[in-house]
Amino acid sequence: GCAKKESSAANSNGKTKKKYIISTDATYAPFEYEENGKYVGIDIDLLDAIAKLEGFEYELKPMNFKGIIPALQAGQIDGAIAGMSITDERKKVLDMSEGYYESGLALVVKEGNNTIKSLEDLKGKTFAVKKGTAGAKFAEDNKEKLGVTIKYFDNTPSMFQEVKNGNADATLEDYPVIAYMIKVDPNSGLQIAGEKLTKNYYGFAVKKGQNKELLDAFNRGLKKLKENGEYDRIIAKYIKK
Amino acid sequence: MIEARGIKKKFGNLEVLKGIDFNVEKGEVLCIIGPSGSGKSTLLRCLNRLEEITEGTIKIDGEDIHDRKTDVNKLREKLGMVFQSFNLFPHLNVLNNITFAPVELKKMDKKQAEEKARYLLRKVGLEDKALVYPEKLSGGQKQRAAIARALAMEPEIMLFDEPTSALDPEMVGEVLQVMKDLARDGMTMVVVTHEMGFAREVADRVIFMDDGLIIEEAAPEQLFTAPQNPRTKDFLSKVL
Amino acid sequence: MIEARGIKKKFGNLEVLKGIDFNVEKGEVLCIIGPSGSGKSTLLRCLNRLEEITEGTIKIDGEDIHDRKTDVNKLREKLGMVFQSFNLFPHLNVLNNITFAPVELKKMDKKQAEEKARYLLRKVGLEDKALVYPEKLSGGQKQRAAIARALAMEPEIMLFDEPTSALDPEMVGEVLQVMKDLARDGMTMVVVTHEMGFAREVADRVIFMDDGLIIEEAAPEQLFTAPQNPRTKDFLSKVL
Amino acid sequence: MDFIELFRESFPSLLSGLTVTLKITALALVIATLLGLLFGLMSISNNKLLMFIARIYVDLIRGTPLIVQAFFIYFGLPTALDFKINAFSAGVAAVGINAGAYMVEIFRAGIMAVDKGQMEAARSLGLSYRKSMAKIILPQAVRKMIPAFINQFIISLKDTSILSVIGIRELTQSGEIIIASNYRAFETWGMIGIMYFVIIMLLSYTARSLERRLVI
Amino acid sequence: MDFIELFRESFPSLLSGLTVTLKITALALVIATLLGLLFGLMSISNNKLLMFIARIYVDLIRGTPLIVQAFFIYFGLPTALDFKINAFSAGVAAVGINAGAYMVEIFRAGIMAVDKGQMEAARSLGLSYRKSMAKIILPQAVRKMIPAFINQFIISLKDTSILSVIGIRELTQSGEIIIASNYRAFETWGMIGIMYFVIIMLLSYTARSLERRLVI
Ligand SMILES: Nc1ncnc2c1ncn2[C@@H]1O[C@H](COP(=O)(O)OP(=O)(O)OP(=O)(O)O)[C@@H](O)[C@H]1O
Ligand SMILES: Nc1ncnc2c1ncn2[C@@H]1O[C@H](COP(=O)(O)OP(=O)(O)OP(=O)(O)O)[C@@H](O)[C@H]1O
Ligand SMILES: [Mg+2]
Ligand SMILES: [Mg+2]
Repeated sequence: GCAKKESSAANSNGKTKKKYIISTDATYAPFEYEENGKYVGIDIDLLDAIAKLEGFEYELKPMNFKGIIPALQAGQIDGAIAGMSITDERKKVLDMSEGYYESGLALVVKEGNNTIKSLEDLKGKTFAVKKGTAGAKFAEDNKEKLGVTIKYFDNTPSMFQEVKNGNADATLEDYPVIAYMIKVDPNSGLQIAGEKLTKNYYGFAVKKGQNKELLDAFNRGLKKLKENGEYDRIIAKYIKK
Repeated sequence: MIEARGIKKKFGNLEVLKGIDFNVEKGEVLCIIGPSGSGKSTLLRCLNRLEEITEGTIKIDGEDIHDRKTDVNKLREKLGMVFQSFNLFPHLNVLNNITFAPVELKKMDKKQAEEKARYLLRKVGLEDKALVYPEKLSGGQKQRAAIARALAMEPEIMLFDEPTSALDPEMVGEVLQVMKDLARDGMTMVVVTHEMGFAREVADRVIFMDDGLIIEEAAPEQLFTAPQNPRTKDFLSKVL
Repeated sequence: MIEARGIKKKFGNLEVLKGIDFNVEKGEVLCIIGPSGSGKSTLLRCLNRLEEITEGTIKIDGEDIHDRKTDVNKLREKLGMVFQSFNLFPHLNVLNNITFAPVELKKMDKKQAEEKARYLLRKVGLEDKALVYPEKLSGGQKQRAAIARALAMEPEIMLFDEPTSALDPEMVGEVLQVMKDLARDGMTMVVVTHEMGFAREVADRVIFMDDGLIIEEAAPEQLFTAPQNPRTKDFLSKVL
Repeated sequence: MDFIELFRESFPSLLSGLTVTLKITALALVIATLLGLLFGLMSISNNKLLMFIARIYVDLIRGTPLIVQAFFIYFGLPTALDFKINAFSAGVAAVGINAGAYMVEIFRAGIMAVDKGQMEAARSLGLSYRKSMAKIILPQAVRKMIPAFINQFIISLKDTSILSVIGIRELTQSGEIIIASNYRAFETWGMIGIMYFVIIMLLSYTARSLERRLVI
Repeated sequence: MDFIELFRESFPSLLSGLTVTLKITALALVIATLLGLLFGLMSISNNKLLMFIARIYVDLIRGTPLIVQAFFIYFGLPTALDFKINAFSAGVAAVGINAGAYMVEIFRAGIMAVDKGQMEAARSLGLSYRKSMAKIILPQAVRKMIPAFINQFIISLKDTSILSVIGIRELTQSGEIIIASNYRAFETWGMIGIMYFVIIMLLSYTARSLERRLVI
């Protein structure tokens, strides 16, 4: 759509900085969330640093996660950085960057529940997952094998509450997200069971076949950040090892 | 039979009845006339406690009806009421309109109640309309059915509130005829009406009300031909 | 002035007017009587095209009013209409009810229209009610205001559809008086009414309708004292 | 993947979502009708306290979003009172209590639309208030309520989609799950739209013909 | 973190969400009123085609969920017709067009509730249909419509929360963002509930007093 036209118009006039509309979720700490009225988080800081390095401007447009991919497809936004795992399904409709963060799924249970330590302990139990996430995909893939029931939720707080209230036995959440939460919220009532279950990467996304320039800029910038140590500084700011 | 003493009725600050006394004897027909807003309907409605009175007493067969101990539903079984706007139950056919209360209240069996209803319908000239719904009836037919409905409870007294005011003129006669027949059969009746001809012909006594008070009370012949009070004269000059 | 020939009117399959002919001369008062449902209102409403006719012609001042070329709004300015249910505009006070149409349509200036309205209100005896809203008026006052509203457009003909049927009996007289005054001033009037006294006193001619047809047409004295048709006789026996 | 295939793959899942939606809506409306009747009668009673309680119920429920109510019933109450409720029951309760508040007003309007003379006539015959209400007023009121009731049915049907926040997999939620795995938002939303549309049209046409037949 | 602090921190953000909610609702209702008036008049006209168009609009919009409509306006239309629309405008349009369909019925009911005699009296005086409608019928209809209009206002106010899917940060979405950073779901939802409640109560009491003053 028009987003493309706008950026190509800027292209022919090499001097003006290109301005992109980039979407994020805003409900996904520590990658993107709000603090004192400003959007912060790993994704936001990375994007900002890369934009400075690569010389483009962006307008941040937080939206409900389930609107992001349709918005990309419709050309309402140029790119998205929202803790979005790189998967084969997504790569069918989106072009995604190199992975910028290694993530993976953690098994989360109610605090004090020490009967569940690994996947095998979950036979016949109930999973709460957030729809459209890698966790949901993982649960679906293991549904048959483990004989679990899956309950889908709209947002993370409901999903966690479900486990706290004992209506579901476990939930799956991206490891860094849940680790962060348990750390900052002493009343979370949740704990991580066992080790990381999977390994995957978050990527920056643009509409398939469009905005290659932006995608390239992201990849280039990311590489520079990793080289100059800025990347580690940003991660350390949010996740203290 | 009815003995009303010092009845006052207020709606909020508005005093609508300002001290009314009257009697009705068994078998008597009492007509109440008077200008709009004078309190005729309110007075009638106090008799079966559709309105509570503010002061005074009303005794029916010696029983103080506005007493706390009086069972208002039992009282109302004794008093049949006919409204200006008929108020037939639109979701029941004519027969069921009539049998509904007897079956519910007198525990009459359905069959017996229907026989009774058909007898009453014959009496008011509606035997062929038993299974028809009210909306299909003309105004005059509706009012006759409403009278039959009230009679089905075998009331001792019938109250009529302008029973012909909502009717087309050519239907007034048929309803008045039914009322005349009732009076002839000895029913005790209190009738609020604008039909001076009827009052003159059927009433034993006529009361003229204005502004919440009984202004004049007399036999019809006297009240219509030689009204004593100037307000009665003025009213009669307008409506006759 | 009005010349109606072979008027038929159907609502769907129901033929309500079955072929009506009549004339009204300038300055004449024509009363239409007849039982409920006989088509009196429908006939009156055809005269100002509130209903379209199915067959026939109606000419007013020689102009075929149901013609496509006739401007229906211009036509209606010539014809004042008074309804049974008054139909005053509840959101306007009496004065504005009266001035509304002249100001909108005759481009009369507000001031002049108000003077006119006050003159008319005096004529119908409501000079003190100019700034009152309709809900505060009694039925008789409402109807007199409605007559003043119709007169404000200076119609050549006034149509009345049972103007006193919705009134309490003691208010009938005041409205009929206004209508009598109008007739005396030479207004051409067509009046559907159940007030036989009025018809007798004021009408130049009376039409008796039944079942969509004119059954009898005569001077009032003749029609009321010596009706020719048995249906007329029967109707009159019920309402007189 | 062409549309036919997409349809074949997602239809069973959407259909089961639709079934959940319809089940919840139907049960919720039974509750709503009972609540509406109860509080509706309270709101027209002469007892100030009963009137006040009914007023509070209506104001409180109409004044807050369904999503908050659903959270409260599913997560809040069980935590506070230490009991367990399954999502389906909580969903039915939330939608039912929510629609109930609107039903109060619908019942009230329906009863008030019955001519006052009907109650007076019934009482004059010696019938008790309760019997007059049950056998004379309500049968007439119910007929007048049909259009408003159907409106509420439609609203509740759509509101059910909010229950995805407590993990109920109704029609909208089923659709979103499908979209989350195949990213075919437009076609899938299209199918969902049509399903809602068909149900709602069926409802509103049945209602209209019912209304015509019942006009007495 | 105690509640006072939580309140102090999240209140400004919730308030700005509320402002967005109110802005969208207000603008949308202006659109809805215009659409409702236009299609409402069409639906009572004698022209079968106009009636049919109005019927289609009402059925189609009432028959599909707002979320589908919002997606369509924000994502679908711009792609199909190749233009760009910002989320705020799309949100206003979606809620406006949605509420418009209900407003059609509200206008229709309001106009039909005005006594037929009013139109006849106006026409009899020689006023055109248009003028009679504008100056005689509508002023009376509008008064009768107040309760239904306020109901719609409340519904649209709450419906606005659905617009988070197209990235609008209204009250509910603000709340979710806050919860995502402080994990205090109950207190935050409580505050949101109260904010909705206060606005809705203000609305409905203003409406009731307005209604009382306008009863003519
Ligand atoms: N429920 C009520 N609340 C307040 N005022 C009332 C009520 N019922 C009647 N009134 C007032 O009481 C007065 C008497 O009314 P009532 O109906 O008894 O008069 P009426 O003589 O029957 O008149 P009409 O001939 O018009 O029927 C009127 O001023 C009326 O406005
Ligand atoms: N708009 C309409 N649609 C269908 N039928 C109608 C309509 N208006 C009137 N009718 C029918 O036409 C017939 C004549 O009605 P009309 O109102 O002209 O009678 P009327 O003589 O004025 O009676 P009344 O004395 O009761 O006013 C009646 O059977 C009536 O039901
Ligand atoms: Mg009365
Ligand atoms: Mg008529």
